[in-house]
Amino acid sequence: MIEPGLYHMLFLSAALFFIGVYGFFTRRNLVTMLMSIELILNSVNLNFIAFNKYLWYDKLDGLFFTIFIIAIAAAEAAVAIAIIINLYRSHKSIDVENAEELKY
Amino acid sequence: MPNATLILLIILLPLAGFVMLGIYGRKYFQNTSGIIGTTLMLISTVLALYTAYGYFFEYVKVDGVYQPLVPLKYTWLQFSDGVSIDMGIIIDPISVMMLVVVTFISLMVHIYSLGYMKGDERFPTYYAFLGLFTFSMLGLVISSNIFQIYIFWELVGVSSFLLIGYYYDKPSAVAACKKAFIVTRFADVGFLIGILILSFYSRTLDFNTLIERLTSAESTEFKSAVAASFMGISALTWGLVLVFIGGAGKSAMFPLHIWLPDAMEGPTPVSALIHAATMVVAGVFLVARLFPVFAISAPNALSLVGYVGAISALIAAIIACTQTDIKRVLAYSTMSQIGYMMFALGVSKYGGEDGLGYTASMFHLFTHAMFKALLFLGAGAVIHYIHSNEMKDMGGLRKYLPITHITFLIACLAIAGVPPFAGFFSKEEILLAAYQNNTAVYWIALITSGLTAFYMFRLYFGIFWNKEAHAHGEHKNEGGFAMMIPLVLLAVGASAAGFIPFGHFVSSDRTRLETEFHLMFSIAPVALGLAGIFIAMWMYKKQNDRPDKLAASLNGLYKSAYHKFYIDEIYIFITRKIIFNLIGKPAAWFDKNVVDGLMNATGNSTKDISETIKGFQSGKVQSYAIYFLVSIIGLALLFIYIWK
Amino acid sequence: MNLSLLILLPLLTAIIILLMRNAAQVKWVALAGAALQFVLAFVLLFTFREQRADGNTAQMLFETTYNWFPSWGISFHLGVDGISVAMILLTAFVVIAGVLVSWNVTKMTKEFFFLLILLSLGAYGFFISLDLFILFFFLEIAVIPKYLLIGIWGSGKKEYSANKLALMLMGGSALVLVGMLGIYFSGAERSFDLMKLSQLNISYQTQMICFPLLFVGFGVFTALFPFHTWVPDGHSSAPTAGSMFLAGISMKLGGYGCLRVATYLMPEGAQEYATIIIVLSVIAILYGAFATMMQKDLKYINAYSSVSHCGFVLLGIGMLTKTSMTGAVMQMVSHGLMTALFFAVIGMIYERTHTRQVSEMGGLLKRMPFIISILFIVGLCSLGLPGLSGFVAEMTVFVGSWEHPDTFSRVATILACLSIVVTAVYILRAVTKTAMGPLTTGFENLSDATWNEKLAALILVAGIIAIGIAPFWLNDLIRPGAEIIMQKISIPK
Amino acid sequence: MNDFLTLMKPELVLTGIIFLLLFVKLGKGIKNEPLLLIIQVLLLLNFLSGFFFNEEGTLFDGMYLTTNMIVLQKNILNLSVYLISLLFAGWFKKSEHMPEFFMLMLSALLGMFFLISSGNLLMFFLALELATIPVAAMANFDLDKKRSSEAAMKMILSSAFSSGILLFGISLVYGATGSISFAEIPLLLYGTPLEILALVFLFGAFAFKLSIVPFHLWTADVYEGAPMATTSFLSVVSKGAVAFVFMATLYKVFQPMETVWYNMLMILSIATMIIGNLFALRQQNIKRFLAFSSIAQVGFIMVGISSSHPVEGVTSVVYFILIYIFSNLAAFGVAAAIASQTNKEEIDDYKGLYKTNPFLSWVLALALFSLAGIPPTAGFFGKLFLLTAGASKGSYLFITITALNMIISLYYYLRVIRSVFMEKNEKPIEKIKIEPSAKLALIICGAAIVLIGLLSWIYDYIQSLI
Repeated sequence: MIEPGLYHMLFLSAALFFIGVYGFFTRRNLVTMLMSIELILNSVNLNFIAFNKYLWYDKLDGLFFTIFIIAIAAAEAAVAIAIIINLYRSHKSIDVENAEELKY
Repeated sequence: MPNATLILLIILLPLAGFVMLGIYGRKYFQNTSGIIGTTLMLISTVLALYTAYGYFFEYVKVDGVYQPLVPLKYTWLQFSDGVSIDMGIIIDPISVMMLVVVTFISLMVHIYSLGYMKGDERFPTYYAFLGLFTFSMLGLVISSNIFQIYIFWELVGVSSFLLIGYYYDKPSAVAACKKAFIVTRFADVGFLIGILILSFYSRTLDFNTLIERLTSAESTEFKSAVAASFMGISALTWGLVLVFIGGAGKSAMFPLHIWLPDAMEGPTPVSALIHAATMVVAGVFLVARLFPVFAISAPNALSLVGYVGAISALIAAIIACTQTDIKRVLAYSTMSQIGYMMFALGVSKYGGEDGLGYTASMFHLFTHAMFKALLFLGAGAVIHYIHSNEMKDMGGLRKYLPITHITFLIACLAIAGVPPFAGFFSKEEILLAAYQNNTAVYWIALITSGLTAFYMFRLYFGIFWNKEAHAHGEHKNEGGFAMMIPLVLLAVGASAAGFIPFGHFVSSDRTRLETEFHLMFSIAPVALGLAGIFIAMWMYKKQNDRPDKLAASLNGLYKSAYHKFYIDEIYIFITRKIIFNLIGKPAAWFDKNVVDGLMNATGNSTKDISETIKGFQSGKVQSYAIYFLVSIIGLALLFIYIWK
Repeated sequence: MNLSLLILLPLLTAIIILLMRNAAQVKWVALAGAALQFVLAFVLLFTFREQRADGNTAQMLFETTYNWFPSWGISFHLGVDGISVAMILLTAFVVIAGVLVSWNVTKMTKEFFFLLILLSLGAYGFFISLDLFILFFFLEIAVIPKYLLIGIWGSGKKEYSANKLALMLMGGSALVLVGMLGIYFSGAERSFDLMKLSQLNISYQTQMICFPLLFVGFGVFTALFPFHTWVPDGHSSAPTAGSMFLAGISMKLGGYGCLRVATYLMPEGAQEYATIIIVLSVIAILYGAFATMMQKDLKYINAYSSVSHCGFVLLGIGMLTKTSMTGAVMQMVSHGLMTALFFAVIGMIYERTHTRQVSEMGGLLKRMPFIISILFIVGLCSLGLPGLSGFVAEMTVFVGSWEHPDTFSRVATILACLSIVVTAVYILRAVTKTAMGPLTTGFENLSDATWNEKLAALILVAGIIAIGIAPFWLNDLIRPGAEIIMQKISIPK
Repeated sequence: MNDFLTLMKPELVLTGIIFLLLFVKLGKGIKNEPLLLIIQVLLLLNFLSGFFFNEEGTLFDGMYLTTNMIVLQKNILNLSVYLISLLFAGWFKKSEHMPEFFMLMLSALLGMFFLISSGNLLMFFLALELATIPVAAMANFDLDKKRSSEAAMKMILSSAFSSGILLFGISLVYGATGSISFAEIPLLLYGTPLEILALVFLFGAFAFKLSIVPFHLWTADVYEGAPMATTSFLSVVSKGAVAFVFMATLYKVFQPMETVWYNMLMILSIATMIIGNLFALRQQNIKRFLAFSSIAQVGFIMVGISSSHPVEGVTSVVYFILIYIFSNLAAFGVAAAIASQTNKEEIDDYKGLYKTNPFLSWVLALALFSLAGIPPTAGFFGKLFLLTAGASKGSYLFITITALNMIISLYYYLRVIRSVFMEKNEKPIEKIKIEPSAKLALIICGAAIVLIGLLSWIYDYIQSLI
């Protein structure tokens, strides 16, 4: 059983990032898209923590950053949800493809 | 020393007339304008005569040579050091002679028009234009600077344009004036380029300096001008030839003569003044002005002048035999006579006895002015009476127009070269000169003189004898004194002018040239002339079918001559078909479709592009994100791997 | 005198016009303003000649400099030499005539005159500015008024023409801008000041890049082939005064720019590209002339002939001799007056006959002797009749061009000379058809010119004749300037 | 403590206003009109106070820093918000949620203030989010309009995505340098691939906010869907703020990697100008039209930024943005005045506008000419200085393309002018009665457009602050 190193972490976070991106690109449901964004943010969190642990263990910036990211993510989600609800009110659906009136 | 202000007055009085009558004529001088114009003209004529007298008799010659004087010179437009257009006055035998001729004929025409143009609604305009023309012509003859002569050259052109188009509601007149202007303009381009060449090499525009520089074999200018050559011909020759082309255009030399017959659309007095006596000889005058350069430095150019003159003389004479419009006949005869003057210059040499041709040419110019003006004015009287130019409407008019008849006859005799009338003397000298220098030209000249006699008397008999006379309604008189006085005066001139010892005053090197009279030599031409006269009498004195027979017998020649050898048609083909269709139309099309098309195409293609790429803005937030990520990665790859 | 008056006066006029209540007031204010400009221009002329007579040989007179964006090396630097004075005179003539002929504009009168005056402001500013930046500033100021004038008061396919004009001119000024920046950064010290730039000589490479940019850029304004296509459409759909300003003033901006900026600052570039310029200008001259021959519409005829005539300007510049350069400026002045007058006359005829098709007119001389006499005068001027301005200018260009001994320029000059025949052809076709021949039915009771039209025409005619009869004063005015521009250029003899 | 008050003055005032609004809302005491007036006055005061007793300095050990230039930038933003509050007074008074709207807008502004004076990536990130999220909510403010909510949705989702990207970039920076303070990072940057990657990610995030092609796609949709006030806020205030900070970041933080981002700027600015212009060509809706035109404008701003000259570059960009704010607000103001009464947003509806509304037409014309860069409007000077600054790097091709783009842009601006002034219309927009405050704002904008260019001391003042 080997100790996971920086590169494992980075790989993991990258994977997480791209999973999130993939979800964001493919999912039709707005809420799911929001969730995939959370994935992206979490991958970033992982990055920060990893860097902090393996490279700059004498600093705390990464950790703080992570905390703030979580907080912001929450705020973002709150507003996003509010907007989605409003969208549902007007479009009677939370499918992203029903909201493509504005184009060209 | 002749007085500059006087000479200025000679020129400026007609201009004053033009300005005054042109601007205020219609308002204030509707009827008096004729008198005003004539008076001004009279004054300047007197002044001209006075000047001539002063120059020829009072002014002392320096060892027998008339000095060319420049009493006035003002720098008008400085190009570069040395090269400048100066407005100046040059006084030498030919310019003085021309002053006299122009003012005198112009005065005659002014007087004549008082009767001829009476009651015309644009009477003042007419006199204004006459004034403008006289001014320009006088300015031309006294020009001391080759560019100045070009300037007045253009001005006479435009005033002739205005006068030909005087009856502006007649489409034929409009066409004629356009044609006259454009053809001469075309020739003037040659003149202009000639000027440019000459001025470039002689580094001056002033006549005296230019002549002096280009005739002295050791001057640097001369050397450079001869050294530089194009197509094996020296730049100097090119320059002179081009200048001559300008002269040929104005003087209706073949093949640039086509405008002259049509120019007869103008009022007849105008034809008398411009298209017989004065403007059309401007070409001759120009060559005479530059004669030393021609004769000394570019004999080829001069011989070209000679041949062009001879050919024109002959062709014109042949055509004249077949025309039925009396003014056109006169026009062609004018062309033929100018041909005489030209080749007289052409066969002449510089200085002394060899300069006979020069003297003869100027002499003929002088006499021709008299009798040709007389002929035209006479014809005018006839037309005024008949209201037609066609010979077939005329005949037996001698009863109704006695004075006209006599004067016309005198003129005919003069031009036919019957002694002792003016034409005889001048023509003799020309033939003599030709005989001495160039036999080919001499024979052409001889034939032409015969033809001249023939067609002139064809005209004469056609008008005054031939078929029986029938009275014409309205006015019985010949148009009153106003029209008769000039006829008589000119008739006197036409009969007496020949006795002037012309060589004493005008000669190529301005020395005194004795022109003696060889009886033996002049038998041939006179005989030919008389023969022509008798043939004409035999054919046209009584109404008969001989002319038609003759015409039928030499059918081809007659037809082609009648159609003026189809030269007009050729020109029309060139302009209409080639220039308009092959250059003008394509140019316009090219501009509209290609150049402009390109400009519009750029605009439209931009629009099209923007239409085609609108798909990126699909409205799908997810595809936006995809573009986002893709371009991020693209940029990263670009800058990490490619563009370091 | 203080040159900024030339800018302040139109500015003031424009502002007052905006404050006016009714059309009549607007007209009179505009006329007064134009008249003042006229007077001012002459005052300038006389003071200038006085100064020169007093032996003031400074290159630029009445120089004034105000600080403006010093951090960019921009200064509001004004000054005139003979060339500018000539152009200013031209502008003054055209402006007053333009105001007069548009006396009975009824649609949005206030805006119309406002824009006219604004246009004149641009022109004056352009001609007196000695700083590339403000030169450019005024150059572009003049564009939008033209656009609006054509688009609002125009006729025919006006929107299209207006757009085309604005875009092509903007394209031109875009090139100018780039070239300008090129010069700006080339020198040792960054400066837009013409006088400074002319001192520090610009590197050869920069000249090779910037000269064509600047020349073509300005060339677009003065109908450099093949960028002339805005000319016919623009002129023909503009209102009378608009066409007068366009052809009379605005096309001259380009020529002046080519001279004052491109050639003056970059003599080497000029010499390198001279051949191309000459070729293009000769093409413009002949091809414009032949294209004109095919036109049916009077305005198109004059527009295309402007292309041909402005070709002479470019030819004069391209030939790079003192005389030809002088001739180019003379041609600018003469063509400005002449073409403005031509458009004015066309406008007068159009107002009466309501057609511009030559084929639909005839014998108008009977009904409107004054207008048609003016038409004759302007026609004759355009075909280069001595005694009128056109002749002087063209001859100067020819003589100047002929100073080159090499065959190429010879051929070019001869071709250019040939154009005067073609000019005669199309001018006479148009003029005789319109004026002479039997009177077209329906035109029996047309009236002759009104006082304002007469005044306008006479002012311009006076200018034309003044130059035509006494060219020496204009020559003396222009030549020194031309010599200074030429001083860095040597012609191979 | 004392310098805390002085240095953070603008932020504190804003916070004060926000809290005031909050209390008002809770107490639901005051009507819209007086409240709006109070807000306007306070904003104006905040703006004016920006000119007095400023100090330069840093707080929270370098997390927050302020200089005179930064204060000026804040002032410009503040001013534009003030103008917005004037311009859309009519709309505000009608809507019952005005206090919320202002709360959001002001907090966004607050975010931008912090953004501008952030000295640290964490601060920067927080400020950016604070500046973005409320705007998304603002975009949704036409609660009953479908388009509005769609716009908000697109805004929030794509901005969330972009902040994800941004964070990833930041994490890479942190990983590469081990620091998140702007002061330290440049000392630790060497242009390694990883750092380039990080730069690209950050650049992308900025590009998204500035709507640089190809990160611009959300812009037009959001602008069109959002209420006019939000649109103008987006197009003016947030653009300005991000441009300022973008410039600062590139110049300060990524200074060692200048060549990389210069090339990046060059490519993208050309793309931005061309695409923006090409799309603007074919727009019918005035808001969408202005959206694309503003994208093209950003392309020009980037030209200025690319000069990377600490004095000329910064000054010309700030100067341009100042002008751009007035021009764009004037255009939006006119559009809003028309839309609020006639609900007409199509350019074709503007045909014959001049007949009925000369004032609006002239203001619109001024604004568009200024955007197109036609003298004597200020836009001419702004554009010219941007170009001059950009040209100092001596890339002729780049500058030529830019200059030629000015022609395309002129084409579509003239399209509007044409329909306003030239084209006939049987039933043009009727005479519109403009709110006095809106009229005041329009006059201010018009005057500014004319004067800012001609009064060169304004430029010198900006330069003096560096």
